[in-house]
Formats: sequence, structure tokens, C-alpha cells
Amino acid sequence: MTTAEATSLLQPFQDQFRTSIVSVDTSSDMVTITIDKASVIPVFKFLYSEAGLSFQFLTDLCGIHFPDQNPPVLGVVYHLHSLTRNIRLRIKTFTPVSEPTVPSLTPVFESANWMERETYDFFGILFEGHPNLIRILNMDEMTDFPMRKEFPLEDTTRSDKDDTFFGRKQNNAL
Amino acid sequence: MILGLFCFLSLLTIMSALSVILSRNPVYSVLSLILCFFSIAGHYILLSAPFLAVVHIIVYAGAIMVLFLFVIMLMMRTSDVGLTSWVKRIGSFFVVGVLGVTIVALMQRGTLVLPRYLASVEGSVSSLGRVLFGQYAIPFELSTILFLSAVVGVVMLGKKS
Amino acid sequence: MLTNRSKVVVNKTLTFSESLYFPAIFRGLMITMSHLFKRKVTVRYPEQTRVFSPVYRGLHVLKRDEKGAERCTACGLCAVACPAEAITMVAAEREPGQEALFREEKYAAQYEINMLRCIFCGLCEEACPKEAIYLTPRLVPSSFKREDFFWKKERLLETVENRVDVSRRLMRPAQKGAA
Amino acid sequence: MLDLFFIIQKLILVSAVLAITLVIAMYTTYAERKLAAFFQDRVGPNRAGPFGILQPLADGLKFMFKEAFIPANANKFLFVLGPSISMIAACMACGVIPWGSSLMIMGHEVPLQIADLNVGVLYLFGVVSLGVYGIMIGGWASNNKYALLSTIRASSQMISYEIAMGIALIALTLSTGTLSLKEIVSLQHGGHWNVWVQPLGFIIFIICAFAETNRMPFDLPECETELVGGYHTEYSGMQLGFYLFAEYINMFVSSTVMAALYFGGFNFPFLNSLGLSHNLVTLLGVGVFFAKIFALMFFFIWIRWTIPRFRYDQLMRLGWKVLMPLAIFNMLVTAVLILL
Amino acid sequence: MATIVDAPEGVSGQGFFLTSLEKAVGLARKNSIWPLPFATSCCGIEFMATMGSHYDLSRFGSERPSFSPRQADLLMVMGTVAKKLGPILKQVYEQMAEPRWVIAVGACASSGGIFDSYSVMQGIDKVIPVDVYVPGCPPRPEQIIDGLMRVQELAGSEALGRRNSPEYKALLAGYGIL
Amino acid sequence: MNDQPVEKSPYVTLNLGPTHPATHGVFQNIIHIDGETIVDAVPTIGYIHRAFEKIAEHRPFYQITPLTDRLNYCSSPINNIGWHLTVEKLLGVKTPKKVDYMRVIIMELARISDHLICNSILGVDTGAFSGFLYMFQQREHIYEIYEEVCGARLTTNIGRIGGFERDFNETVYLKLRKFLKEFAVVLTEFESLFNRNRIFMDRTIGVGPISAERALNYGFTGPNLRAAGVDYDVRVMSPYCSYEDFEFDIPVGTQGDTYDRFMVRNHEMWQSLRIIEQALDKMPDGPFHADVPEFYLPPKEDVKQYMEALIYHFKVVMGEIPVPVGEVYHSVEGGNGEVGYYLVSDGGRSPFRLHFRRPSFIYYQAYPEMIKGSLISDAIVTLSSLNVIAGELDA
Repeated sequence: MTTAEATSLLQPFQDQFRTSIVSVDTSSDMVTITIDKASVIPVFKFLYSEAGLSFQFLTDLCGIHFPDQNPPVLGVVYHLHSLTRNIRLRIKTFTPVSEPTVPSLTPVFESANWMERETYDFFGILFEGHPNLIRILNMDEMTDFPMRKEFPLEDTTRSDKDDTFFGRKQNNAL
Repeated sequence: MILGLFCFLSLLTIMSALSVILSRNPVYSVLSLILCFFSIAGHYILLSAPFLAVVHIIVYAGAIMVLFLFVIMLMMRTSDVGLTSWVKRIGSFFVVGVLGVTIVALMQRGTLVLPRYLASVEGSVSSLGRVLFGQYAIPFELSTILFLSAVVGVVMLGKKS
Repeated sequence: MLTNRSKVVVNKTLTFSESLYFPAIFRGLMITMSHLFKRKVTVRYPEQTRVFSPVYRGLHVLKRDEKGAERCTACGLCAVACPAEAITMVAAEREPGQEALFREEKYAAQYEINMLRCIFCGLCEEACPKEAIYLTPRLVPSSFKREDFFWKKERLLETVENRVDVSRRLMRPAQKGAA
Repeated sequence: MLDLFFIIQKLILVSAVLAITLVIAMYTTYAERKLAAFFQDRVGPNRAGPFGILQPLADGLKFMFKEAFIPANANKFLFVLGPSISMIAACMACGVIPWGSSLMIMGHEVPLQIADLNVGVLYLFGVVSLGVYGIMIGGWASNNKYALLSTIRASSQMISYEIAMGIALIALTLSTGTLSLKEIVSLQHGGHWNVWVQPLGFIIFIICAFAETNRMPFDLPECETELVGGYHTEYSGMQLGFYLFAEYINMFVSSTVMAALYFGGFNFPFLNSLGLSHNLVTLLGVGVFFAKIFALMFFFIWIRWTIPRFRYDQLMRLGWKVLMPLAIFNMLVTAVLILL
Repeated sequence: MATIVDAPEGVSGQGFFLTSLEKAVGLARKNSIWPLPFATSCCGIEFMATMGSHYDLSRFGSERPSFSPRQADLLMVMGTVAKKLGPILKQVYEQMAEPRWVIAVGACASSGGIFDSYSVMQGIDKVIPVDVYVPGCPPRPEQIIDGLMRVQELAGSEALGRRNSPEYKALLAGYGIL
Repeated sequence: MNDQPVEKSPYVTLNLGPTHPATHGVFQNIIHIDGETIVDAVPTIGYIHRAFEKIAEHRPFYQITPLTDRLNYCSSPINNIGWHLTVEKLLGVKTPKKVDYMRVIIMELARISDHLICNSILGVDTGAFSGFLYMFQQREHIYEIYEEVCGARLTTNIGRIGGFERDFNETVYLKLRKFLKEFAVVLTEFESLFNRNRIFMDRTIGVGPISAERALNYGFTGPNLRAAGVDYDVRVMSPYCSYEDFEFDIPVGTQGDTYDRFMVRNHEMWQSLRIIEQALDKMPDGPFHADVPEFYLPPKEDVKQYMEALIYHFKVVMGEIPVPVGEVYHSVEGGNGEVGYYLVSDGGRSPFRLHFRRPSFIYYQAYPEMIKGSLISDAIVTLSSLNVIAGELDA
């Protein structure tokens, strides 16, 4: 299904949620719609249950961090797939780092549970309404959110590496 | 030699029986009871009733006590060892004492039934069979009814939960 | 059904003979029995060794050229390309009179691969513009101490007498002109 | 009165039987590993001695010098008692097995059987039923949940399968009319094996034997993928060795019992028409007996490396709902046939 | 916690027992190393290949994996050990009965390998003493066998009293293991 | 069975893992059991969390291939190639047919090796060990083919952005043909050990079932979803790598239980064999890589001779060639389900953000629901039939 067809199919959705949609981008590999974070739940419920769309498959959910924007923002990127129509759709929503809350998608998709926990673990995005928002991959004692850009990648305790060489940035602090 | 064995077995029986009620750990009690059964089985052998001895072991040590042990092991953990209360221990002494006196009294009244039959015939399996299915056929069958009702009762209890 | 290609492959009802357990057990027993008499596939390492593919990515070698001079020019591409950051090197300028030792004007005064870090991905081999470093179908031996795994240049370099054949590792044939 | 010759003869026999049992159990481990390897296109242990024949010795010696760890919160006495009971119960069964008919030594007839109990079959049955205590006590004393689960499984499995086994044995004794093992064996001379008389009984018996020895497909008490090590999860060193050893002794004993009860024991066809001396025939009989035992043990191993294991509830269902009715049916049919 | 098996009296004393006992025990231990596969990731699959018919670890008497730490002689750490897993690894090691050996199989277990990240332990020798390192990511089965043979060397030549020696206790104490 | 110990909590807590033999890899499940029946399970994961996504943000594109190897290490080549396809999508590279076919062969081999591990381990967990070793011998043959193509057995790092690092040589084709022939025999044998064995069927039928709706809601893909009866397959729904050229069926199950998963995987192996055979027969001539000098290293001979090649060589290795700014999501049908790569590029040498959609991570959260009310044995069988790979789970 081409992007153009997908766009036309998504037209009723766009009409209905005109106020919540921040932007629509059709230039990338799939239709990308940025929505207001307040309307996450209604949007997904609509996409899920609207007969012509039935985006009932949450392919992926992940966070993203833009530290260089003003103000720095955290985003959540959802990938949806309508199996009956075979269209994929990317939905994004952003929230400032200072106030990292996004509504949880767990009422719509069971699969969002762990993916949101992972996103919380990595980025510190608080999903409101999530039944069990605790760290999943990292240690519970951890206080930082490691996937934020300012967090250093490397283990500081290693002793067998010397990275003052060609092309490698020292300490790889981006 | 037979006398020596008898004394040894009797001592063992009494010691293990005492240990059943005296040990603080129920698992030890069960194990002592098993030992007790073994020594009693030894007595049977001394009375030239090997069939009874073996059946005694199979039924009591092999089956019933396994269930006892099974239940006790499930009921308690290795670390906590119960029956610390002195009241319980004194109580059990009392009960056992009364039982013991009763048994002794009974022994004085009538002699034990079994050896009389067993001593008279060789090949204890067939003789026992004859006794059970001949002279004592009705009590034997009645006891099977008892067992049957027990089985039914267990099934009923099991179904309920 | 999303496609027209689906095919249900499960049949869960047992036939009477299957429900008796025995046919399947018997068939299984026959299969295992047939294996009892099969030739054993075991390679009795270390007495026997398995044939490695010529392109196997094992222990590295630093190549010398035909005259016996080291090929490495310490450009550092291998170190950059290494995802495990296991390669360390110190470059030095070639002194006059060392032409027989080093092929290029720069050479690696120190060259070290941390074999415990190395993941044998072969990216260094690919990255080397001078065909100086190759992975070979040899294995890095295990050892008792961590220190044994910092392979210095002396250990990595092939000797003139004992060349390591890498002729069959060719990646891709030369094209006329790049791009 | 007991004479000296009798005592010496029994002592020698007892020690020989024990030694042979232990050696066979030891080498069963080796056979199992080697056969498993062969079933799986591998070569198996081959580094300890030529063809790896010293492998069991290596294992044994290693066990002896391995730390025998007693967990801090375990019941120490029972923890040590468990494996010993397992081992003793496994060895005790050898006492009534008729290994051969008899040897004539210096004019005395020496039966190759430690004790000819006239209730030998029942004795065996009783001893086998004791084996579960070792597992129960050890598993419980470890104070480990996996071990406890395994104990539960072991005891319920043992009890359930003993019943079917017992009934199968009753059918057998109905047809033979005796409980003495020696008589049962000698009744089967000339190829009149009980397995032809009691085929269904034999099948029930062998399935129960698998269950009683905790062998695949009934190795639930110690199945690795579910309960780690089962009852011996917490054991190490020689105590573990005892447990593992007891399992193989059990396997040997069950094979022996089956060979004696159903496959004619030391009997082989035409044994009297060969015109050999009595002693030679006896020795040949012993050889034949062991051949039968080994064949059955091979079957144990063969099955183990072929089929999957049951689940706990399925095992129970099989025991109670399939084998027990079958066994009762078999017993009734036998009884009716005898009456006719 | 660990009460080390009492060596027969005289072994620790000079030359009372013949050293042939030590030799025999060494040989026995060497040929009966039961591994505890602590397989966390990729190297675990190569370990399966090592167990498989083509390589057949059983030739060394090591085909019986003991998943219970008590019964194992050799802890084979195969794959990445994250910092979250570190304490568990240490606990497993503590539960093992003496004598025990440890192989770090593969780059991750030995040094963290490619995963030089905040979450990965940079080599398990930070928490437990390692006897043999096997390089490779993952190592070929040949290399794993090679590592096992190194352990066999160690096991075959180890004195009976070593595990009671003050040096060994100091080594363990260095890792905070009682 | 009514055998609850008298404790404060009505149920026994059992810690299944992280070193439990059946949790291949490291998962921890704290399960509450009533007798042997599981009342509740709480999985803990992250024991081998390796921060793939963070590392990927610090590595140039070509160095991420070795990272993807270690995601689902049972079928590394699919991950490698999926990553290459993602980058190619970002760059807008069109690969020649031959590359596609070669990739298809490698990926289907990887699928076989993945399913093979899963199914034979399921055999081990039900107690039949021999089948595992019979199958593993075939895996060795797959390794041999990999080794011939890329030089490694498990973590293959196979292929490059734009194609392959080297062409298939004669040995590869020979070994492939041999494999096709031999594997069919072994697979038949394996099937006759398990498929209709009542013990095995009893152990797996109705064990760990999940309905199609629940599976979809949980985001299941791949064999586990197909076992529930939904014929969703990325290879068919959104074809990549010329998968539309091949004839194959999508095996589906009915109830989504362990037996269904086992059978679906078994049949997928047959389908993979079919695809490999077709790809071998139809293998076109041509170059084994796309013409992308910016990302595909020039031949060494050229680097020696031509300045331009040398410059490209340096630029490729240093990762200094600008890439388009943008974001792509690409998914491939991995051994275990839909493996997705969400790549956000800011034009730099490394991805700005790279997220892996890891099927194991998604399956595993349904695990407690699937085992609730079943026995411990069932839980173990279910876990191995879900084929949750620790490396992929924890990323």
C-alpha cells in the first residue's frame, strides 16, 4: 500500500482529530502523524476500533530524546499496523523533559505494558495510568535514565581499554 | 541365639516406640515408628511367620508410613521443629502410659491369637490363607467393607475440595 | 485470514493405535537403534581437527610483504573500525635504513590486540587499506591469565620463514576504477 | 545347627553378590553414557583409560574427594541418612535373587542364592517400596523447594505404581502358585517363560519397574529441566554419589527381578540335553541369567534416550486409571483361567 | 559458609601419604569435571554445539551438566554478565562445593567484549576468581574444549591441600567470599 | 493434589531461574504455586541487558551489524540482513536480484537453525534428548555454510550494507544442495520421534495456549502468532528481498498452544527448505552487492591503485559520509517473529536513535498469563516453545 493510498484512508481520522494533530508527514517510509499528548488515548481508541482502519496491532513503541531542541523534549514513537488493510502508521507525541508524562496505552494494547516500562526505564517518561511503571531492564537502584543523550555509554570501571586513539572520541561522551 | 535376638528386637522395639513419642521432630517420630515396625516384623520372623513380617513391612513401612511422612513433610519445613510444649509431652506420656497398661492387662487375660495357628502349620502363606478364608471369612470380608467405605469416604472428601 | 497462503498443519486427534502409546515408542526405538550403528560424526578434537573454511575469522596475523617488511602503516583504520575497540597502536616514523623492516614511511611502533575484547568480526581486516592485517583460520588459545591475551605486535606478526597463507581470503575481485 | 561351611559359603556369596552388584552398577553408569553417546552419533567418554573404561572410577574417586556440603539450614542427621537409606534399600533386594541353581563344591551343594525365602517375591516388593524413604528423607532434609517438590512427586509416584506392580505380581503368583523366587525360576525351565503366560502382566510390571526406578519416561523426581536436580539438588560429594549409584543399583535389581520372574532366570533351553557337568551347567546358567539382565538393562537405557517424559498428572492418570484397572483385569482373567 | 572437605590426615603433613594418592585423585578429578553451564547468551549456543555430536564434550567425561551448583565442579560462565546478574553469579559460585573451577567463556564473560556499556560487567573476574579464560565471540567449540582441557590440567595437578591453604583463602577473601 | 504447606502465605513461592536449566539464558520467574499448579508468576528480566541501543548511538552504521548478531543469536543472519535492509531503505539503495536471492537463502537457513534449536530444545525439556542431538548435527552443517560465506559460525556479521562481502563460492552451493537433501531426512526422522508420539502430544497439547485475539493484543508475531491461527507473516504482508518471487505456504495452528507452535515451526522448516531450493534454482547472475561506493568498501586491489578508491575506503571506514536525515522503520520476519528496526538519522556517522523491535521482549510479557493455572512442567515447556532468546529479550 503506497503512502498516498494510506493518506486517503486516514483522511477521516485526520478530519476528526484536526485539533489534536500537530503535523502530518508523508515523506518518510510511512505516514507519520504527530499528535498532542493529551489526545493519545482517544486517538488510539479511534484507530483501533474504526472499522475502516482497525489498527489493532501495536508493532512498536519507543522513546526518543532531543536534548538540543528548545526546550529539550522527550518523544514517544508508536508504530501501528492495520493487519486487515496492511498499512503501517507511525504516531509520535512529544513532551518537554521537565514534565515527562504521557498517557499510558495499556488500556488499549496489552503489549504496551512492557514497552512503556522499557521506555520509562530508558528515558524516564512517566506513563500515566500504567499499572506497574517500574524499571524493567536496568537495576532497580539506578537513578539515571541511560538512553538520554547526556548519559555516558561506557562502563567506568573497565581497566583494559585505552581509547585515546584514532578517530575515537575520548570517553565517548558524544 | 534366638533369645538374644528376641531381647535385642524387643529392646529396639521399645526404644523406637519411645522415641516415637519423645522426639521433638515429627519426622523423627515417623522414622522411629518405621524402625519400630521393622523390629516388630523381626518378631514375626522369630515367630516363624515370614509372610506376616513381609506384609507388615510392605503395608505399614512401605505404604502407610510413606503417606505419614509425606503429610508431615508437607506440613512443616525443615527448620521449624514443633512439639515444644511441655504440656503436650506430658500429655502424650500419660496417654501412652494408659495405653501400655491396657495392653499389658489384655495380654494377661488372653494369649495372642496368631502364634497358636502359625506354630501348628508350616508354610505360613497357605495356612494363613486357610485361616483367613475359612475360619475367619466373615470378619475378613467385613473388614474389606470397612476398607471400601474408607475408600469411598476419601473419594468423597477429595471431590468436595 | 490475511493471506491466501495459510495452511493448517495441526491435527490433534489421536487415532486408536496412537493412543496406545506403543507405535510411536516403537518407531522412536527403531530410530535410536538405527543410530546406534551409524558412523559417529564426532571429530575427536584435539587429536583430529575439523577443516575450517579458508575465510574463517580466527586469530589475526600482521602480514609482511614479499621482501619481509611489515606492511602496516599505522593508519589506524583497523582501530577505528573495531566495534570492540580492542586494537591499540602507536605510530612512528620510519628512520632511514629501516626500509627492509617497514614497507611504508610510517609504521606501528606498538600494536596490540586485546584478544579478550576482540569479537572476531573481521572489520579490521576489511578496513585495512594496506592488506596488513588478516584474520586467519587459526584459533586463539585459551589461557589462565588475563595478561596472556594482550597480543603484542611481536606475537601477531608472521615471520619470514613461516608465512601465513591468506591468499584464499579474497573478498572481492578488483573492479576497474572505484565507484 | 549352623556349620562352618554354611557360614563361609554364605559370607562368600554375600560379598560376591554385593561386589558384583556394585561393580555392575558402576559400569552401568559407564554403559549408559557410552550407549547414550552411540544412540546420538557420538563417541562418549574415551579419555579416562582405554575407551574411557576408567570413567566410573574417576567419577567415584572425584566424589570421594569432593566437599560433602551440608546446607546450613538443612537437617543434618536426615540429610546424611537419606542417601544411605537409598543405597541400603537398593542393595537389600539382592538377597533373595537366585543367581544360579547350585554348585557342587567338595560334595556340598551350594545354592547360588543368599536366602531362599518362601515369600521371596513379597520380600522384594517390600524392599523396593522402602527405596522411596531415601528420596523422601533426603529431599525433605535439604530444605529446598525443588527437592521438596521432587519428594512429593517421588512418593506419590512410588505409591501409585506399587499398587499396579503388586497386582501384576499377584497374577503371576496365581499362575505359578508359589512366592519363592527359586521355585518360580525353576518352574520356567525349557523356555516356559512366564512372559508367555503373563504378557500383559509383564508389560504392566515393566512399566511399573520404570516408574519405581525413576527412569525415563517416569523420571519426574529428578527431571533436570523442571526441578534442577530434584531431591538431590543440594547434595554434593559422595552423598550425591550414593544417590546416583542407588538409581543404577535399582535399575540392575529391577532387571534382575524381571529376568527371574518373567524370563526364566538362569534357565535356558536344552540345558539338560547338552551333557555337561552340573557345575558347568550352573555356570552357564549364571551367564545366561546375566545376559538376560544386561539385555533388560539395555532396554532401560534404550528407552531413556528415546522418548519424552510424562507430566506429573499424566503419570498419575496412567498409574491409577490405566495400569491399575489393567492389572486387576489381568489378575481376574488369570484367576478365571486357573479355575477353569 | 563453605566447610571444605577434610583431607585425609597426613596429606597436609609432609610425605606421609604417597603423592600417588594425589596423582590418582588428580586424574580422577580431571576426567570427571561436571560443568555448570551458566549460559546467558550466544556462547551458550556454542556450548550446546560443544555438547553436540560433532564435538562431544562427553569424551572428557563432562557431558553431565549439573544445574545444581552443589554438584558441579566447573562453573562455565558463557555470555554476557550484566551488573544486575553479578550478585547471582557470585551466589552460584559460593554455593559450589570445593574443589571448584571457573571458566570465563567468550569475550563478554572475560572482559565485557563489545559491550562496553554502563550495564555490562567488564569481566566476571570482578566478582569471582576465574581460572581459565577462553577468547572468542563466541569461541568455537574447539576453543571451549581447549579451555576445558586447561581446566583439566589444573585439576590434574592440584594438590589435595590447596583448597585449605591460606593462599586460597586469601584469594577468596579478596573477592569477599567466605 | 492438595498439598499446601502451612505457611503464612497460602502459596509456595518458587524462584524459577535465573540459573534454572530450563531457562536457557537468564530469566527469572518468581512463581507462586499451589501444589504444582502455578497461581501467579512474576517475571524479572534484564539480567543480560547490554544497552544495544545506547551502543548503537555511538557506532558508525557498519559497526552495528556485529551488534545485531547478538540480539537473537540463534538466527543472527536475519538480524544482520534486516539491519542492512534498514540502512539501505534509509539510503534509498536498490540491491540487485542476486543479492536478494543470496539474502533469502541465508535468511531461510537462519530461520531453519532458529526453529531447529527451539523445537529440539522443546524435545529436551520434555525429556527426549536424542532428537536434540540429531537436529544439532544439521545445525553444524548450517554453520559450515555460514562459515564458508562469512567466516564465522554463530555471530556471523554476514553481509554488508549494499550486499555481501563475498560471493557464494562453489563449496557453498555444494553444501547447500547437500544440506537440502540431508536435512529433509533428519527432519522427517525428528518428526517421527515427536509429532505423533502420544507422550509428547499429551505434554504439549493445550499447554500454554493463547487465543488469536489475546496474541494480537499482546503484539505476538511470527510462529507464535501463527500457531494461534493468524497467518501474519512479514515476508508476505510487506515483502522485502524479493520474497514475492517465491512460492511458500504459511503454516498456521488452531489454538496457539505448545503443540501448535511446535508444529508450525516444524512446517516452517519445510517451507524454508522449499524457498531455499527455489532460490538456488532461480539464482540469477550478477554482482553480489549494490553499487554504493559511499557505503560499500571498494576492492583492496582498487584501494592500492586508485586514489578515489582509497578516499572512499577511508571515508567509509571512518564513517564520514553523510547519510540522509530521516527516519525509517523496517521489519523482517525473524526466526522468532517480526524483527523491526526503527532508525532515526540526523545525518551523522551513527544513528541518532536506533530502536529494535524485539519479538522475544514482546512474547515474554504474555508468559505469566499463558502459564497461569498450569503445572510447573507446562511452564517450562511453554517457555521453550515461545523461544524467548535472552539476548533479544534484554537487548
